[in-house]
Amino acid sequence: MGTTPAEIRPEALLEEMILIRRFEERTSATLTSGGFMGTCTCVGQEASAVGVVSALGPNDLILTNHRSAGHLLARGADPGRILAEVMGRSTGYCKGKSGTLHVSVKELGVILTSTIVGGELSLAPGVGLSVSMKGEDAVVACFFGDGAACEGVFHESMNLAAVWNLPVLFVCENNQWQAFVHRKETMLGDHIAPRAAGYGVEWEVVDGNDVEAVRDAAARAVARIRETGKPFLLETFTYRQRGHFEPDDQSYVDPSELASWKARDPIALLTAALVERGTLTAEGVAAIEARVSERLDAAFAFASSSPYPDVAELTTDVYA
Amino acid sequence: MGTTPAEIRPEALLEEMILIRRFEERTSATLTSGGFMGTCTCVGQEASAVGVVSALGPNDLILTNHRSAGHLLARGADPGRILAEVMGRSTGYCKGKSGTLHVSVKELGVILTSTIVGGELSLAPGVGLSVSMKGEDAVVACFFGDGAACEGVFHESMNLAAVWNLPVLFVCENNQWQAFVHRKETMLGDHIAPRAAGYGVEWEVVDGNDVEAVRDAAARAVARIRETGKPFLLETFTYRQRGHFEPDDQSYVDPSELASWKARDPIALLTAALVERGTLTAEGVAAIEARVSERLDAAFAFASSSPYPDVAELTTDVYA
Amino acid sequence: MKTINAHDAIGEALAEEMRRDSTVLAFGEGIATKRKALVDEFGRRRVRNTPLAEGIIAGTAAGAAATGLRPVVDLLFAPFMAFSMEEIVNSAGKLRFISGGQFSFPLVAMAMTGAGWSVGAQHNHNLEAWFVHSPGLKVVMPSTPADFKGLLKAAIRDDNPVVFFSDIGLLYVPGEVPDGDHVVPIGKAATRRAGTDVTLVSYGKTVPSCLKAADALASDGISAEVIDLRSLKPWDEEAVLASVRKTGRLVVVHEASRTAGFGAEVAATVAEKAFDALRAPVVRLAGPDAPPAASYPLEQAFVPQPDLIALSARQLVGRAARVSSPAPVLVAAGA
Amino acid sequence: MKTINAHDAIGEALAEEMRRDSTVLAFGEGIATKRKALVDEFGRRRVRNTPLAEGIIAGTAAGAAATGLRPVVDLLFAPFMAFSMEEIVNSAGKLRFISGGQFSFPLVAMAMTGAGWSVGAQHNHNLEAWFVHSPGLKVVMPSTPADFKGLLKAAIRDDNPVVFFSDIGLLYVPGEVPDGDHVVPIGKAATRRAGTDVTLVSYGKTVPSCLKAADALASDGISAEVIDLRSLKPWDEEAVLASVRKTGRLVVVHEASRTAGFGAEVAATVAEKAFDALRAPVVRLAGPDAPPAASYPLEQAFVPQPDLIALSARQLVGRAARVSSPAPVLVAAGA
Ligand SMILES: Cc1ncc(C[n+]2csc(CCOP(=O)(O)OP(=O)(O)O)c2C)c(N)n1
Ligand SMILES: Cc1ncc(C[n+]2csc(CCOP(=O)(O)OP(=O)(O)O)c2C)c(N)n1
Ligand SMILES: [Mg+2]
Ligand SMILES: [Mg+2]
Repeated sequence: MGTTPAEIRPEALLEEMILIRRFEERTSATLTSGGFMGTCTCVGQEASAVGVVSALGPNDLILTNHRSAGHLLARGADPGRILAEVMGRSTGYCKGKSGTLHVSVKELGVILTSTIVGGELSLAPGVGLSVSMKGEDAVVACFFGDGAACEGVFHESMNLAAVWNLPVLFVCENNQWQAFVHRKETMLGDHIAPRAAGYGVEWEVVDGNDVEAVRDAAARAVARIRETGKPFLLETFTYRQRGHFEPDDQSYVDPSELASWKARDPIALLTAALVERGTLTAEGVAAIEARVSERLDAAFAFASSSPYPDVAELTTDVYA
Repeated sequence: MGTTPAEIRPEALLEEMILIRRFEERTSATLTSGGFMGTCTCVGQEASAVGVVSALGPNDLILTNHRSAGHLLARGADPGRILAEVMGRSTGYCKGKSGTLHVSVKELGVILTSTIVGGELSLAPGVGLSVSMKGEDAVVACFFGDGAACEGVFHESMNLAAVWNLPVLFVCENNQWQAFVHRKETMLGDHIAPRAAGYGVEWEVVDGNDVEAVRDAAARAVARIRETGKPFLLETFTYRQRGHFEPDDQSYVDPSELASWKARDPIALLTAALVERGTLTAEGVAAIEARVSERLDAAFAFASSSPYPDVAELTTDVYA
Repeated sequence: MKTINAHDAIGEALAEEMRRDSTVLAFGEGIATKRKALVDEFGRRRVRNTPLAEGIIAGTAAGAAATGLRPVVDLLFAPFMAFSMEEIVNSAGKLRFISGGQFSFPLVAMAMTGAGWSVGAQHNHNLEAWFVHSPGLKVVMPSTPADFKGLLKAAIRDDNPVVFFSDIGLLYVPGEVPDGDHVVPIGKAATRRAGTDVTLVSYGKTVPSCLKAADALASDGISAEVIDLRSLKPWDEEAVLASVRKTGRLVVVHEASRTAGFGAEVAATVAEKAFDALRAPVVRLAGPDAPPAASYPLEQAFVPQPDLIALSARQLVGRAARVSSPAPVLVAAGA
Repeated sequence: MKTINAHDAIGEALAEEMRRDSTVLAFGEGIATKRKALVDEFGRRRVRNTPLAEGIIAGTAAGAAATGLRPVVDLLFAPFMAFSMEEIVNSAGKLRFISGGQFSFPLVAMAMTGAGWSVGAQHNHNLEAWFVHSPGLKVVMPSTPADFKGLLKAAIRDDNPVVFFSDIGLLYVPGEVPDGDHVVPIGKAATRRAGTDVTLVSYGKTVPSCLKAADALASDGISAEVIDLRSLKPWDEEAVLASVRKTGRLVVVHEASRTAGFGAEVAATVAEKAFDALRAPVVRLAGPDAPPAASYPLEQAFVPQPDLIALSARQLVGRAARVSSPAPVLVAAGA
C-alpha cells in the first residue's frame, strides 16, 4: 500500500502471494480442526489480489467480498487482526462482529465489505460519488466474482457508474465457480468483461494467474480512470483451487479442469519466471517462506490469545 | 389474435391502431374530467403493439406492463372490459381489483401483467419454462420499456432465458421516456437491444413507428424462437407522445423532439402509405373511424354503467 | 407560521438542509424533474435523476453515506422498495454493526405509501413494519405538514439510515408549518388531543381519522386521547404507556394490514408493560390481510374509518372493567 | 418410523412430491450439486442449478407457478431473500388478487435462517415477520424432522406461495419421521407438552429451548404448556387462545428480533381475544433489535435460552394475579 506501481519489485509481489497462500492454508487447517465454521479462501487467486491491489495508490479505496483475505493482506492488513476477526475475537478489525465474511479495514481504505454477493457492486457507485463530489482523485476498486456478475445489481452498478462518470475500477475475479455451480451453468460465453461495452464502459480480460500481467493491466486501468474519470471493468480470469469454503471436498469439481489450473498456479508461475530471470534463488524462496512463517506464527498467537467480545457488544454499534 | 402473420391486411393493422389511439384518447379525457386517477397511454406507440401482437399465434402468451392498452386491444380484448377495469368496475377483466395498471386477460393469453417496472421481466422466464417443460411450442412475448431495461432484473431475465434456452420474445418498447426522465439521463448509447449480445442472445432494433416493419421483424423473431427454442430481444424504437400518465403537462419534454416524432406518427405514416399504394381512400379511413367510434361508444356505455365491486371483494382472491 | 402542504414542506426541508450542509444531496427517478426549484438552487450535481433501478439508488446512497455524503433518495412508491431491501436492510442497516462501528450511514430513503390514488396493490402497500423489524434503521411517518418538514430535517441530520414514509393521502392537505429552523425530533410522539377514557394511537392518515372519532366520542361524553406516533422506530413507548396508564384502554389504528403490522408491537408492548392498568382488551384496527384493490370504493374500505374507530372505543369504554366473557371482536372494515 | 435429520427429511419430501406430481420441479443456486440423488432420479430438467440471482429465481418460480408448474426454489440464506422481495411479495403474493383470481401461485420458496454457523448478520437474520405481514403468502417454520418433511409436502401441494424457513440450528439434528405419505397441514400448531400454569409459544429452534425450560419448571412444580406454532401464516390462533384461557399466562419465544417480530402478533392477539383470561402480562422473549454478530459467544447470546425462558415463566406464575405494580421487565439476553 502507498506505493505507486513502478516501485514494487516482482519479488515483493511473490512474497505477498506466498503470505496470502500460507495464511489461507493455515487458517483453513486451524478452523477446520477447531470445529469453527469455515472461511472462503482465495487459494489460486493470489495473483489477482496482489496484482490489482499493488497497482492502487494510497488514497484509493477498496470494496471487497467474502473472499477477501488476499485483498486485505495485499493492502497491508495485519494477518493477526484478520485472523482474530475470522475467529470472532474482540481484537479483530470489526471486533469479531463480522467474522470471516465481511471484514473491512477503514484505516487502510478497505471499506464496505459485503458478503451478500453483489453487495459490493451496489455500494461502489456511492463511494465513487463521494470521491467525485469531493473532488478527490481516488479510484474505487470494487472486487466481485463471476457469480456476482449474474446478479441484477451488476447491471445497475455498471450502468450508473457509466452514466454518472464515477471513478470505479470494477474487478471481476472470474474464478469460474459460484459456490457449487460452475460458471458454464450460469452464463453463455466465458467472460464477463465484454458486457461492459453495452454500458459504454472500457474493459479488459487479463490472465488472472500472471501477477505481473494483472498488475500491468490494473495500472493501465487505474491510469485510464484517473484520466477520464470514468469506470473500467477489468476481468481477472483465474480459478478457485480450493472449495467454496472450508471444509469442502470438491467432489463436484472436474479433476482435470482443476489439475490444469493447478499446473498454472500463480505462485509457481512467478517463482519459475523469477528463477529463470535469475533474480530469485531457492534460498531466496526459503527466506520468503521463513519470513512469512514467522509473521503467521505471531498472527496465530495473537488471534488465539485474544478474548471474545463482551456480551454487551450484542447491541453496540447498531446506531451511530 | 389467432391469425398467422400472412393473413392480416395492412388496413386491419391500421384499424387496430386507430382503435387503440381513440381508446386512449377517450379514456384519458373521461378519466381526467371525471377526477379519476390517470392512465398511462400508449399514444404514439400503437405500431409497436399492433406490429408485434399481430405476429403472434393463438397459443402464444403475452406479458405486459402499465402501458398495456395497445397490447390488450391488439390481442382482441374487449375495450368495454378494459375500460371497466380502468374505472374499477366489477365487470373489468380483473373485477376492478387491478385498475389500469396491471390488467391481465388469461383467456386471451395476456397473462401476468405487472406495474412494477421490470416485474414482467422477472416473470417471463418462468412462463417460458412452463411452455418448454410441457413441450408446447408457444412463444412468450414480454413487453417492457427502456426504463425496465435499467432494472437489474432485465439482466437476470435475459441471462436466465439464454442459459436455459427459453422461448421468450423480449420486446423492449424504447419510447425514450422513463416517467419523468429521458433515456439520455439513464444510459449511454441509444439502444438497449445490442446488450443482448453479451448474453448470447440474438437481437434487432426496428423502427417502432412503422407497423409493417415491426410486424415483419417480430415475425422473423418469432420464427427464429420457434426454430431455436432460444430467446430473442427485439427493440421497437418509438416515442411516447403523451405524458407519463394522464394528466401530465409534459413541461419537461423538449418540444422539438416531441414534434419530430409526432411528424412520424405511426397512424399517419401507415395511412399515407396505404393511400399512396391506392389500397385506402379517405372514405375508407372515415369508415374505420366510424366503426371504432361505435365500438367505443358501446364500451364506454358498458363500463360506466357497470357496478363497483362489492365490499366483500376486499378479501376474496387473496388465497387460492 | 405559514400554511403549506406536505409536498411543499418536503421541498422546504430539502432546500434548507442542502443550504445548511453541502454534503446533502438528493437523487431518484425523476426528482430533478419534479423538484426543479432544487435543481435551480443547487444544480444537477446535487439533485440528480437516476436510471430506473431502486436497488442501485439505495446502494449508492449507502456507499455515499458511508464515505462522507448525506444522501436523500426518493424511491417513489413503497412497494418499489422491494427492489432495494438488500441495500437498505443488509447494507445500510447492518454494515455499521458488522464493521464494528467503522462506518455510519446517514441517509434518508423516502417513499410514498397508502391508499388514495386508486393505483392498486403494486403501488399501494404499507410496508413500514418491515423496516421497523430491521435492525439499524429508523422509521418515521408524519401526519402533518409541520411534521413532514421537521422530521425530514431531523432525518437528514441523523447519522443513521432513516426510512421516511409519506402517506399519499396527506401529501396535498395544507397545514400550518412554523417558520424558521423547524426540526422535529425522531422518536417523540405528539398528543394531538388529551383525554381520559381511552387512548387512540395512530400514525399517518389514520391520525386525522382518530381525531374525527374523538370528536364523535366527545359528543357521547367519552374523552379520547389521540397520540400520533410520528416515529415508528424508535417509537415513543413512554408516551403510549403513560396514556394507557391513565385511560386503561387502548385502540391502535393504522392502514397497514393488521397481521404482524406495527400495531401488534404497540399492543404487545402495552399488554406487557402496562398490563395492570388495562381495563379492557387492547384493540387493533387495521387494513385487512389482503392487497388493496385499485377500485375506489374498495380502496377506501381498506382503511379504518372514523366510525369504526369510534365504535370500537365506545365498546371498550362501555365494557365492564373485567368480565369473564370473551373480548368483543372488533375488526377493521373488511377484515 | 425412522430417524433422520431435517436436511434429509427435506430431501425425502422433495423426492416423494416430485415422484407423485410431474409438475413439481426444484431449482436454486447449487441445489442440483447438493441434492445429487434428486438429479439422479428426476434429471437435470426438473432439478436445476441457476445463475446466482435470487430475484430471477423467485420471479421464474412465480411465472412458472402461474402457468402450470409447482416450483420449489432454494434461496439459501434468509437475508438473500432481500434480493427477491419484489418477486415474492409484489408478484407471487399479489398477482392473484390483482388479476381478480385469474392466476394462482403454487410455489415454495425455501431459505435457511438463524444462528448456529457463526456466519454473521448477512447470512443470519430471521425475516419471517416480513412475509407474515405480506398478503397472499403462507409461512411455515418447522422444528422437527417430521414437520420439515410433512410441512414441505403440504407446502408443495398448496396452491399458494409458501415461504418455508429452515432453522439452521435444527438442520442436522436427528428425529423420528413417520413412514408413508406424511403430510402436516399448514396452519395447525402442535402442543409439544401439556401444562396448566403457563403457556410457552414458540417455533423453530426455540421450541426445544421451551421444552428444556418446561422440564426445569416442572421440577419447581410449575406446569408449562409448550406450543410449537409450526406455521406462522396462517397461524393457529385457536390453539394459543385455548391454551392461554386455560393457563392465564403467556410467554412467546422466538429468535427473531423482538421489535415488530412475529411474537408481537401473538401477544397482541392474546391481549385482544383472551384478555379476560390473562392473569399476568404477556411476555415476549426474543432476539435483541440488532444484527447478530458472527462471534460464536455473541451469536449464542442473541438467542433466548432455556434459563431465561424458565425465569420469565417463574416470574409470571409467582406474580399476584392482578396487582397494581408495574409488570416485571423481562428482556431477552442482551436486549
Ligand atoms: C445474494 C447472495 N446469494 C448467495 C450467496 C451465497 N454465496 C456465497 S459466495 C457464493 C458464490 C459467489 O460466487 P462468485 O461471486 O463468483 O464469488 P467466488 O465465491 O467465486 O469468489 C454464493 C452463492 C450470498 N452470499 N449472497
Ligand atoms: C419498480 C418500479 N419503479 C418505478 C415505478 C414508477 N414508474 C412507473 S412507469 C415508470 C417509467 C417506466 O419507464 P419504461 O419502462 O420505459 O416504460 P414506459 O412508461 O416508458 O412505457 C416509472 C418510473 C414503478 N412502477 N415500478
Ligand atoms: Mg466465482
Ligand atoms: Mg420508456
